[in-house]
Amino acid sequence: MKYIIAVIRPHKLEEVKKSLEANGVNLMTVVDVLGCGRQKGITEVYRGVKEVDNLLRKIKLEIAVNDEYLDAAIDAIMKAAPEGDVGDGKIFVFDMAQCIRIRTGEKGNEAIG
Amino acid sequence: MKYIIAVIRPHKLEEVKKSLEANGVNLMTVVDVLGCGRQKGITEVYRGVKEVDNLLRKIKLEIAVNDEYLDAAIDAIMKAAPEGDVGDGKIFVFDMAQCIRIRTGEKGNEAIG
Amino acid sequence: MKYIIAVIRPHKLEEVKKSLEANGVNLMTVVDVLGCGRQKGITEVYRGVKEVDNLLRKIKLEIAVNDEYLDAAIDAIMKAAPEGDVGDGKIFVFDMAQCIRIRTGEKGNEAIG
Amino acid sequence: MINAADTAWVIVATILVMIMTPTLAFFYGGLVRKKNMLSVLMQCMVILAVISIQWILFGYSLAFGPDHGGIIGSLKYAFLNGVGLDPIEGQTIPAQLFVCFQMMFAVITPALMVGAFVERIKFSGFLLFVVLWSTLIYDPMCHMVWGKGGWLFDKGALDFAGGTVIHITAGISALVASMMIGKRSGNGMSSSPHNLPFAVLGAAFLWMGWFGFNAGSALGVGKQTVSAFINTNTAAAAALIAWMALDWFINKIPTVLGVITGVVAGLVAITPAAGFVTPMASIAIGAGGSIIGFIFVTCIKPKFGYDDSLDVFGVHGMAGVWGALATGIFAVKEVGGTDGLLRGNWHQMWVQAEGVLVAIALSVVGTFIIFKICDLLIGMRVDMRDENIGLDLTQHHEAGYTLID
Amino acid sequence: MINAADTAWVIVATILVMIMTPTLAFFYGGLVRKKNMLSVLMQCMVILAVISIQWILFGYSLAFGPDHGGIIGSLKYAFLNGVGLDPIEGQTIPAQLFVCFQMMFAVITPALMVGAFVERIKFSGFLLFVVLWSTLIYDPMCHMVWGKGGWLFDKGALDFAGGTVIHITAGISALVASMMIGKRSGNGMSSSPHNLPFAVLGAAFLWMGWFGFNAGSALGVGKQTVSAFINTNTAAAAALIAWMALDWFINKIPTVLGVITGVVAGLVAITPAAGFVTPMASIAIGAGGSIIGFIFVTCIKPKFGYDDSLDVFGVHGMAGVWGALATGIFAVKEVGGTDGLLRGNWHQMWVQAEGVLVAIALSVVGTFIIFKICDLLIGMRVDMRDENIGLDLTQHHEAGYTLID
Amino acid sequence: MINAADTAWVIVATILVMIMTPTLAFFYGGLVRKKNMLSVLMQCMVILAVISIQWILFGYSLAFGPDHGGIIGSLKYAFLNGVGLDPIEGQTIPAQLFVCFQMMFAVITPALMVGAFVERIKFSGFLLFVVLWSTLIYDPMCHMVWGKGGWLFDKGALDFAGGTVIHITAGISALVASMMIGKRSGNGMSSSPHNLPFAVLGAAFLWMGWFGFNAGSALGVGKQTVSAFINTNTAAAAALIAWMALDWFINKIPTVLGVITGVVAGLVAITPAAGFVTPMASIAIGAGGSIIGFIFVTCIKPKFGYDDSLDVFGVHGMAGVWGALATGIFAVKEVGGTDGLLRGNWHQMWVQAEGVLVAIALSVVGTFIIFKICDLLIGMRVDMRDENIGLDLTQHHEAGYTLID
Ligand SMILES: Nc1ncnc2c1ncn2[C@@H]1O[C@H](COP(=O)(O)OP(=O)(O)O)[C@@H](O)[C@H]1O
Ligand SMILES: Nc1ncnc2c1ncn2[C@@H]1O[C@H](COP(=O)(O)OP(=O)(O)O)[C@@H](O)[C@H]1O
Ligand SMILES: Nc1ncnc2c1ncn2[C@@H]1O[C@H](COP(=O)(O)OP(=O)(O)O)[C@@H](O)[C@H]1O
Repeated sequence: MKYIIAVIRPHKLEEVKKSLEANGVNLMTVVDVLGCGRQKGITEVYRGVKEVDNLLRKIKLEIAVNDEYLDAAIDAIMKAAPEGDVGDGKIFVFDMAQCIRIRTGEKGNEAIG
Repeated sequence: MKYIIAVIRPHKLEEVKKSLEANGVNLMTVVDVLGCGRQKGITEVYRGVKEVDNLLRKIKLEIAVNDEYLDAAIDAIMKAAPEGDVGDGKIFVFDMAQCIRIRTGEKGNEAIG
Repeated sequence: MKYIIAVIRPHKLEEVKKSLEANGVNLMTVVDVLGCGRQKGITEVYRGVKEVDNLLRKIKLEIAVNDEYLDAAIDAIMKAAPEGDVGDGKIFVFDMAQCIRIRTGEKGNEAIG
Repeated sequence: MINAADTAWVIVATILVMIMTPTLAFFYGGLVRKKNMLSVLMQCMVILAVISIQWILFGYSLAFGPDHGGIIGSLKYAFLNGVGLDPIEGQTIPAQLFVCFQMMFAVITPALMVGAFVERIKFSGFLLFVVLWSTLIYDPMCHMVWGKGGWLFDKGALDFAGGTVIHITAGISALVASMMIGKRSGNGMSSSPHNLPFAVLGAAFLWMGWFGFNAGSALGVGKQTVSAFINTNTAAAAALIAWMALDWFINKIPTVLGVITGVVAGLVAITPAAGFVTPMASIAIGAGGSIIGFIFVTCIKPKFGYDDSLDVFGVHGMAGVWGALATGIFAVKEVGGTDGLLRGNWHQMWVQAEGVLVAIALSVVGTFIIFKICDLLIGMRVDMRDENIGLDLTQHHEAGYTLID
Repeated sequence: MINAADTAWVIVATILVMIMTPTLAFFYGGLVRKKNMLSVLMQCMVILAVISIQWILFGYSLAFGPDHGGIIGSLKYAFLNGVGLDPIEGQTIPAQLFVCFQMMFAVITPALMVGAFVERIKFSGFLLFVVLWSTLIYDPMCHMVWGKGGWLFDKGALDFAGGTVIHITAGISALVASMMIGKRSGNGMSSSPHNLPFAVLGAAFLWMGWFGFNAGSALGVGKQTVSAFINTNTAAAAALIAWMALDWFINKIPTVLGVITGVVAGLVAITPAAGFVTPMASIAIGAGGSIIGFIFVTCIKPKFGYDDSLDVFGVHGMAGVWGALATGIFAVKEVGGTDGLLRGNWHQMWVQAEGVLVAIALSVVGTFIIFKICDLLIGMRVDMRDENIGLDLTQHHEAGYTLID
Repeated sequence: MINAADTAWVIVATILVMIMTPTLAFFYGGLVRKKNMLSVLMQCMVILAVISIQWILFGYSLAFGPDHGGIIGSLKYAFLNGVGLDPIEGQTIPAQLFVCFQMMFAVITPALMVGAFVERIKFSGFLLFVVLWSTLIYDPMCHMVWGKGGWLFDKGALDFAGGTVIHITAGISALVASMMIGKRSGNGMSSSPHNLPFAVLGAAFLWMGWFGFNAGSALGVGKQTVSAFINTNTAAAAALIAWMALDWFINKIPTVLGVITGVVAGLVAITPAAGFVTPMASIAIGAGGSIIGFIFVTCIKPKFGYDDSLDVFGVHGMAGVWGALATGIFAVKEVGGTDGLLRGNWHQMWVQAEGVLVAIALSVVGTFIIFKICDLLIGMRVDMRDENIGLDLTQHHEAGYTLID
């Protein structure tokens, strides 16, 4: 079982979700985050004080998948998320030791989908 | 050392926290998230435009525990979180390589509690 | 490849970021969270009803690093984050199975930095 | 004859009272949980519309139409029939303006009750409840105190701007309704305000609007208008300070929610007295409102455990009772033509108490019956699942705020 | 001669209309995505300033200066030359106060259009567009209907507070502009309001301000002022109820966004009629405004697919057309001096229709040309990348809200 | 004799000035960090209450009571003794209304200073400071300029609505206080506004309220009232445009925070001049206010490094100085009875400068002493830990917003 954390641009969320669904991945958790990366933020100016704030709004997706779905999920993200500019984001993959569906108590592969 | 990520219904937070405390788990980090799952969202209607938004408000708990507390933590969540309807959420468990308490520099099992 | 999750005090963010940059770690994702720990919250009072709310505002940093940067990253946080009081936060470290840069498709160590 | 200056001022006062209902919505809305914010705004906005129409269709006539037994007006003025632009006898403003001014009072009274049953009421049941309540409780109450031929009016009850008619009636009915609908489930009762700044915004504009409410009740521009004005501000200020002091002494900290609650309690207390007392008396009346409110909100409510969620009973009902009685205590002839207890006029106190008792009795009995009827016909409470998800999504299919966008 | 009461009321009315533009900004701003909130506020605030200055420099003179061929005023009053503090003939308020009152109308008209092109317009292009539009469309239109010698004025077109001049002109121009600037990219069209409470706040204060807008248009305090007042409130209330009912029947749920949209549609509809009809007619006019608005917003717009983002066309343009015609239908002599269709005066209907057609024609042609010019000179739309990031950061280098702090 | 229209207008103006303090709270509150939002709202609301009471107890008497040496009034009118509902000689409104109107000025002046020490001041110290400051600085200053027998009054200093008395006094005191309390710790000085829309809301309503502030200062309805009205709006508009232009040229982008700051600077600048100049002069005065404000905010402050957090000194103090002098430059007899420099009246300039210098001197010395006293008695600054956590939680045990619910 794998756990995918993907950081994407906020306005790509809709597309990425659709793309994931097309590849059979329907379940995920979405978090509003700020990203600090190579992409330079827009310099905000408040009463002449410039703040080079390199924290940019991003969306973080967290997706638990069974091993056989891993590639499909990654492909789906890779297809929908990029714009080609710095700031497209990253995908991080983790091994997951256990997964439980709270409602039913199902565990492991059963519980993920 | 294990790291538990649990997605639950927002209004269950209080109960789950109490239940965890009862089982000796007092430390956790709480995140406001949107969940995309089997549970269908309520169709929002704005000036007649229906949006089948299947992003629902959820709460994500992140709990680092020593191995011996893992079951107690999971039990506590399983006891307090379910309503029995679709949308009760999931628990994901990870192996954690290291844990450090910033204040003291303690590491490993010491640092978790 | 390692994935660091660090929970720190909100007003330390700026300092921690600078300290990380000084150690060569420039990329991270920042999340607004509530922490439940040993630190006691300030008792909020609403029309005389006291709420001992032990959820406190914290910042969670998520940082993917190559193995050789792990110590530098941890050191940087340990240097900048503590105040010496209960509530300084924790660092959690995970093994990461894969990392992909969405823009280029680069994988593994290449993709992290 | 129409007096232009009087008319201009009453127009302005009407506008000020009109905006109180939406700002009350923010005062209340800021205090509920995020998921129920819209439902509060919706209820207040809908009351503003529905009672505006009810009033010109028949409400005004029931309240101010030719008297029936001292209790209620006839339907003679229904659809504003015969209510034109010439002044009513004894007034100097067009009759339709008097209709509008009184309309805004009829609007805000049920809106005050919203605070009692937030976060769990069913919108459809609420709607029926409001229309019935306004027609069967507010309109007669208004007639009895302010209508020509109303029996309390004839007795000489002093109620300058509606302490009895509005605040006691709403406050007591709110208590009854909150007990009948039951407590919020889960940890509803101990939840924090989702947006206190909105509540402060609401309170500030309520303070502003209240100048129209009280000084407008002079129905023209004159000395009494100015008396009502200065008393309103003074009572609000004194009440703010009093609540802050109580908070500081008893809870060890001065709070924002405390001071804005105090402001409202003080404004409620001065309402019946505004045109009858001196500024110095207003300090006592306002501070007294806060003290009474504070006791009911922080001691009596926890003791009895009813879920009058936003303290309509404590802040409007009980501070209203205090205000009605205080009017009988502090009134002085030079300001409003009548002396009170402190000037030896014991009789006035008795008249005031009578008004209070009638308002309480009518509210308790009437609200009980109306609530029961609505509950049977439509249902007044959403089910548990909807309450958990929140009224915004379940009753209106909307969310107040986006989490991401 | 200056009449003090009239002057006092028109000062207040001017203040009420002034605050409508910022509150319109909140009405609109609450409905866009978080990343574009500031751009909406900015546009409205800037219009308030720029048109205030344009108006005293030359706009007022173009609109109310000595007539040129029934179409436009001369520049005689530019820089307020010769416009002093004595009343204009036939008025009872200082001329400069009339300038201010009319100024606020000139301000809000282009601000209404903001709703059509939110979330994608370039600020610099917008600025030029507004100045040209106000000068070349609003000022002549205003002259034709309200200016001495204006040809529609001479024909006897009834437009009490600017249904034609303001709402139809703005609404039609908004449609044209929204089609020319194109749809929002991505899922812009199906995004939810980022802060509905702000939109409710805006709507509530618009309702309040509209009393100044309509009742102030009597330019004094009298019976017609009160007629306009009660009609304004009644139409808004009826429209709220009508939209809620439509929502409930057709979309199965009463919504907050629905009721506040209804309020605005009702207020728009009553604007031209406010001083000419009875309260009962206002119920029909207000409800009619909601029905028309509802049809255009929920049926016509999706069918044609233009991205008039916040429905300026449906709510202002079409409810405005309804209002202008309804004035011709429901007018009665006793209120405003003219009878309408229901009293057999077919002629008035024709005059009203003429006004509507002129407003539409001028708006379509004028907006098309002005937009094209601005687009060529500066560009009217931000590029895709900036639209994705949001106008707040890209056009103003600011963020509306902090995510963490 | 009481004039009804005058009274009606001054009542309205008083209401408008009253609402400025809470809206100022939103203007300021939107600009601080989330964790300090409530503390700002609290401070402003508490000032509104405390000074309302201080004023009727003794403040009014110190300011407008029988003169003592040209410096201060006696306590004759304490507790409003002898201050009734008949007009003061030379006025046409009830004396108690004049008390209320002036009260709101006394309220907003210390509230303006709140912007200087936000995010680090101790609530208890603040409270003592405000009461002492109001009594020892505002009341005498008010007496000297506006009180019968005040020496600046006797010299003929022009200050229509309080440029010197209010804005210079508050602005200079703010600078002193901000230096004495010290900079915010950590990255306090470079933090972004937590909710700019709230700041825009505040600015918009300040603009609205300022009509009451300036046009109300005519204390009646007449030509000068309208002059003050049009000048107020024109200066605000011109200032908005000027600041936007400066932002655009110098920082390369027009900002929302810029335009709302400009609006306030322009309103400050026109305050002393409103009833004395022409609309065209107002353009210059307003734009000048923005230029001065811009220089102090973006150049002088960073150079000297004091943490006048929300620029009370630059925007109120220095634009206030400009306004006071500009009054002496642009005044024309036809509007307000006195000619200024441009009409060759050099003397007036000197009188104006004198007023400015007195205000500065009194503010610097007085604030220094009062601050020191409060610091010694109670302490003016919270400790580091509390500052980090935020004043809302540590000073009031409340949170402005919930993060989850
Ligand atoms: N090493 C990392 N650890 C955590 N988050 C990262 C890391 N690298 C990138 N991110 C996240 O991905 C976002 C995009 O990264 P960025 O470097 O700006 O662009 P790109 O990936 O296209 O080079 C960042 O804003 C940040 O949220
Ligand atoms: N595979 C997954 N990856 C990430 N989050 C998930 C996954 N499955 C479920 N979740 C989270 O759990 C929530 C509840 O899941 P849902 O499918 O609606 O109900 P249930 O678990 O009762 O079948 C989702 O809203 C989502 O936030
Ligand atoms: N076991 C844990 N699991 C998840 N988060 C934790 C855990 N322990 C601490 N945290 C996070 O770290 C924060 C600080 O911890 P706390 O116990 O208050 O202080 P300290 O680490 O100084 O003892 C908590 O508020 C919480 O967000």
